[in-house]
Amino acid sequence: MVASVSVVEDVPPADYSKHGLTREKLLWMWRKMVEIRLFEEKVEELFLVKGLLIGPAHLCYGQEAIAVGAVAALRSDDPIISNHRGHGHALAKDIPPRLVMAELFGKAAGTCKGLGGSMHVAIYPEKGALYSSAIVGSGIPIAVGVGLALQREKAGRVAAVFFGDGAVNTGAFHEGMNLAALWRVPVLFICENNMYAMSTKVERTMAVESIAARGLAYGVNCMAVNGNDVAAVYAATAQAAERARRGEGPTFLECKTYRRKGHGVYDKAEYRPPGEVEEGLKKDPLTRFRRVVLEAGLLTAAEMDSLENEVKREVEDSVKFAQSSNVLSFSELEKYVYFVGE
Amino acid sequence: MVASVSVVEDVPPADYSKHGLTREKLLWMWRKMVEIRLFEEKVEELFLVKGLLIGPAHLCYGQEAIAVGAVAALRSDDPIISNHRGHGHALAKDIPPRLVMAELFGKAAGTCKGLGGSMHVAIYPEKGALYSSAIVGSGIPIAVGVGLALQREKAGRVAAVFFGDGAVNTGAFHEGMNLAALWRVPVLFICENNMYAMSTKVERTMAVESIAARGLAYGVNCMAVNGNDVAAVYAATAQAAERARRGEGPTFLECKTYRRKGHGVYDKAEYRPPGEVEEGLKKDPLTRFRRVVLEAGLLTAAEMDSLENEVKREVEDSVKFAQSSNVLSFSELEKYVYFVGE
Amino acid sequence: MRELTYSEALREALREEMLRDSRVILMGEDIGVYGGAYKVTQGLLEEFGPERVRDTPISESAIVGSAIGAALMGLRPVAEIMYMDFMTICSDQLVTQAAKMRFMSGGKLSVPMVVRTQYSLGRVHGSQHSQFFPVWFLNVPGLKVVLPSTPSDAKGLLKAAIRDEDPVLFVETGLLYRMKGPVPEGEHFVPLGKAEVKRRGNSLTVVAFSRAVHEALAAAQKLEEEGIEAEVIDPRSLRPLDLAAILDSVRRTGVLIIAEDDVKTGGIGAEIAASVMEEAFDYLDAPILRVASPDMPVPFSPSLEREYMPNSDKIVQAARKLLK
Amino acid sequence: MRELTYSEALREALREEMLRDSRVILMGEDIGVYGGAYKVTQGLLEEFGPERVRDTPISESAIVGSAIGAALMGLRPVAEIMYMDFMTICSDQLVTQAAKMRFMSGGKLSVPMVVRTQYSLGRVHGSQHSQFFPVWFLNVPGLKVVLPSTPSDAKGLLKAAIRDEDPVLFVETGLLYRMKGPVPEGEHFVPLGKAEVKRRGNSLTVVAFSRAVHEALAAAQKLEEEGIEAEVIDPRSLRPLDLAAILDSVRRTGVLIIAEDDVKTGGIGAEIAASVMEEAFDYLDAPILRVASPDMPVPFSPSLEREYMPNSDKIVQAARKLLK
Ligand SMILES: Cc1ncc(C[n+]2csc(CCOP(=O)(O)OP(=O)(O)O)c2C)c(N)n1
Ligand SMILES: Cc1ncc(C[n+]2csc(CCOP(=O)(O)OP(=O)(O)O)c2C)c(N)n1
Ligand SMILES: [Mg+2]
Ligand SMILES: [Mg+2]
Repeated sequence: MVASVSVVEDVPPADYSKHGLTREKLLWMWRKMVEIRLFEEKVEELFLVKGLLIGPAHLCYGQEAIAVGAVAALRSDDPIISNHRGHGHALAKDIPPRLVMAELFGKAAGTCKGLGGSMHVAIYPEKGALYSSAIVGSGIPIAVGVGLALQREKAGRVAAVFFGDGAVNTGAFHEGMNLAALWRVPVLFICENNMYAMSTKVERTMAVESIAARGLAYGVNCMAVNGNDVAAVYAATAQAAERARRGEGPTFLECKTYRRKGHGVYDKAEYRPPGEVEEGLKKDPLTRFRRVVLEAGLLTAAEMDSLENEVKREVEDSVKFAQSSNVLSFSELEKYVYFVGE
Repeated sequence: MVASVSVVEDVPPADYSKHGLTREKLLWMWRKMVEIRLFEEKVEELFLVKGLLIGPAHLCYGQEAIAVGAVAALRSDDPIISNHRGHGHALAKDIPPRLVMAELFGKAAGTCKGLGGSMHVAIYPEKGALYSSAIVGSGIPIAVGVGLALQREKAGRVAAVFFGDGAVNTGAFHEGMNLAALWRVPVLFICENNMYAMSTKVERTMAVESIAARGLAYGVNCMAVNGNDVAAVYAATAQAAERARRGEGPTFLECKTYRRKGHGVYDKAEYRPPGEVEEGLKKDPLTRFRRVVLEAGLLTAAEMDSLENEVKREVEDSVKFAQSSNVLSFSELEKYVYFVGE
Repeated sequence: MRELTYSEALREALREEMLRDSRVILMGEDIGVYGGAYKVTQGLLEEFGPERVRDTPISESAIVGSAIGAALMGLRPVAEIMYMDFMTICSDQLVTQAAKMRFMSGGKLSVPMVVRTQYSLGRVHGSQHSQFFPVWFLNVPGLKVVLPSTPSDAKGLLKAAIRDEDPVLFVETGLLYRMKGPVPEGEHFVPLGKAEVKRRGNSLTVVAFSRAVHEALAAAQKLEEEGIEAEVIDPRSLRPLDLAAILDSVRRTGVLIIAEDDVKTGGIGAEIAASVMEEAFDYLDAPILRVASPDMPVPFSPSLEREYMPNSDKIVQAARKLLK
Repeated sequence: MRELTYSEALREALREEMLRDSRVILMGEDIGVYGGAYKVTQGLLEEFGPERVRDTPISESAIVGSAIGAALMGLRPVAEIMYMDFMTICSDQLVTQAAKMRFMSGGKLSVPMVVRTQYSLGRVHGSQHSQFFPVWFLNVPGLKVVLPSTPSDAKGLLKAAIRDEDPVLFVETGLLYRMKGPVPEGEHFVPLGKAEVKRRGNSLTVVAFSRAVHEALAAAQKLEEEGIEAEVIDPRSLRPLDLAAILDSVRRTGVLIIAEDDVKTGGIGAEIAASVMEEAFDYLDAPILRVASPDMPVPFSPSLEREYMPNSDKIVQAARKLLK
């Protein structure tokens, strides 16, 4: 059995370059984190204020550093598997916001032509967003099979699958992790521990403290990292990915973060104890990153603001694009059920 | 997280009485182990030589010490849940061999009136054999619910569920263990590690060495014991049961043993490497027990032989009983599908 | 009569049964602190405490499995599976374990438990959270399957399900939770296996389940304007099925439509059609038609989902086709 | 023509497809070292190595799940689930994941995979190892469902399933593994969705699936002595279903029996009956009868199991009833 969980420390800005975090990369990270944040804020408004969107939507703000840090450490052709809380994964994989937004509006221009919806926006194989399951835990065994194919391919690609703290209690997690360890597939199992599964706090779902340690039972490499430090997530993912590319098998990476709002967009999350939310908000990954890189003089406020403005426009544009797009005609649907020829 | 697996040492005969292993108990253990052994030998003969039995049957010889040691440490009203390899569990729970044999023959006098068959002989609630599932792993979550009821009852009862090394790779195991730990139910999860799941050696099903250590991931008490030493199994079970009765929750107990023959009665088990079987046979729990208690002067050869003869007759009688019994009439079956009144 | 929403009616049933019988316990994801994804169990944790209202991890197999174990020991668990889609995760426990226990044990074991779940077709949830496949459980002897369509039935049938000695799958309709309807005060009990004629008529029979009952009633309203008197029958439970009530009606009308939210091919309408034909062949004036979901997964896009769903217009069209 | 057993024919199909296409890989419990619980995969580990023939732990969800992942990446996995009963464990993966991927992705994802399984009714395996419930998968658009009844079909259909671009559930019949039958040499391919008339006749139509095909043929033999010429049709796949072939026959004979091993209520016969009635109502001279398993779990006792099973006598009785 692997001895213990390796805890990846927060990365001080002085070490950024050592980790390969170039200016270009930092700018990209900022851009993407802001993009996700503003996108989610817009989505919330479209649901709650404008009433233009309906259905379930699980926003990921507060968790931007995980999608962004992890994806930044992967190659663009490394496939990822997402879940019900997947807007951030999609955007981090460089899927244009307008396509993601169009999917939320159920339009033909959406990533899934409007057939998937919020829980499946990150299905866009063109950009390495291979699949997204809305069934908690189910993406995990699927990722093992993806890893199998990558292993065979011998091109050094790795796969990453994202899931929540709640997912580690599913049978699918267990079966998938065990098989992954046995087959030594190049897969990163990235657990976004946001402290809650719906209304249920993580400590009410398991009698042990460490989620990361669960991986020890399978013999996979286990790591834990502060999910609010995008550089640390990046470093941990890079390390795990290198390991996998060298043929040393899977890693289970727990990223600790906090779900800033409700489970779904309509959830007021009144079940959270007083004080907790304030504590959680203090750890905001965007605020943290901005402060750190400004203090260290790695980026300037001006360039960060300008990116933010750029993103703002892009998000606004995504709404216009989505609204002005068409819905598939019902008669077309038939051809997506079974293969009908190229 | 619980620190580590507690390994229960083999119990030297000098310590038997300290563990509450009275002469009476030792005689019972011998009787039951012999009963299971001779019963299984008879079943094998009925299948392979006489051709009187058909269908799947998973014999448990070589594993007698687990059923017997564990059940000896439980109260007669402690419910057990068995699995596809359950003849031994049934007999250890003091179900008369003739009823078990009648079930194998599909007769109305069988434990399940002939409707269950070999994989369900240990369904006989009258004797605390609550249920037996033929689906690997599925008994585990069910045992959690049994434990919930016992917890509520506050009568100090505990439940035990038996399963194989293969079962720990099922999702049901994971979900059940986690819930058991969370709810602190008085349940003993007894894994009979006989080194094989069908043709698949345990090391080919998991990338870690210790099955017992898997329990650590859930925060349950984990123990490992030599499953060929009936006294050690007894001691470990007694310890775990006491703990559970005190309200301290579940235990995962790995009993290491060896499957002497094939997976099912027809399996010649040619997939086993040369030498392994001989090694395995050397650890035979009956031979060991007999040697130990005779050497220590705890039982006499005469009384052991006489019990053996008694059992021999009983097993023979069970076959006659089963053969001369009737099959239910088909028209009766309807009334077992749904409740039809007392 | 006072009016309750469908979810209030369900809650009342749970509460009354919990008050009446201390063996009734609840288990499921987010049913306690949160009061259930659809608020059906709201307030019950506070009233009955965490021993009887148990939040669980996301472990559907263990939810149903532990409910089975508890039921075997004489408790009366009611497990909640948040979406019917997740029944595909725990069907070993319900189908291969619970449904067979009485039989396999030669009648000795009893598993008095209820699995409550709901399907969300029409709530813009996409392919993985909108599935409705009662036929799976109809095809499993040993199970009972209940499909309430009104607040009153929801309450009465849930009480009956909880008191039943056999495992019951109780499938609620997500879209109906906020629907209001009259529910009798006091003890209100609807036995399983008794259809209700929701509207009388002699021109044709519409057998409908769950949400489709309301579409059938709306269709009947429209047909009335054309002088067509549709009889609408809601069997309310699929197993046991009140085939006699359906046959009575079909023998009178000679024409049958089955309205159902599930996918047409291999759905529950097929069984109704086949059974009716077997028993009342000579009374049928026309082929039995099924108005059901088309043979495809549920599209997310709200407007496409609306087109996808069976509705009163589609029932009206089927009726016109049959009666022309 | 040379004769092969049903399992030899399956093995030949696997082997030929593995030789033809290196993307074909196998995964399942005991399929490698042991050669499969029914020896279908015997010798393939030796020939193709452990990369392509993968033994797995007892993890049905992960078997199907990892097959899906591999298929998404362009491999052609064939997963073996030892008993159909265990499909109740992994149906989330097959039903809620694989079957919906193409649709949910707007046609971008393709999941060319096969899940091979078998049902053991008639092999004295008891209630938990004898279940046959193809209707579950018939009710799931996006899946294909294949039910081969002869060695020749087993081979040809399995090859077609492996080359198919969609997820296919391939349900073998445990009782038939040792059955011998002619199998053409060389490339032998049976497209999915094409029924075969296994015997011609004009008095009545018997549509039969899997093992029941042989019971239907035996029944036809007996009926011939009474001057009744039964036509026996084996649709071979349920999805796609060759309804046209069935309708052709029924329009000629006017009388239809469906013989099936699954439980009658909510079974596949219901769908066939309902569809035929919808399309050929005016041609039917009598109600469509279903000869199926009774509505109860499978009893273990060998003699009771024999009584339980659909057989040629029951088909003959149904035919007499219809034609009297
Ligand atoms: C198998 C399954 N059970 C339940 C649900 C309903 N559900 C959707 S998300 C969710 C909570 C998931 O929590 P977690 O895994 O921590 O992810 P998070 O939502 O916090 O990102 C639940 C219970 C589901 N989609 N799938
Ligand atoms: C879920 C499930 N998968 C597969 C099987 C087929 N099967 C029956 S027993 C068995 C091996 C079980 O191995 P283990 O758990 O070690 O128990 P043992 O037979 O060694 O006692 C298998 C694969 C089953 N019954 N249930
Ligand atoms: Mg969470
Ligand atoms: Mg074993």
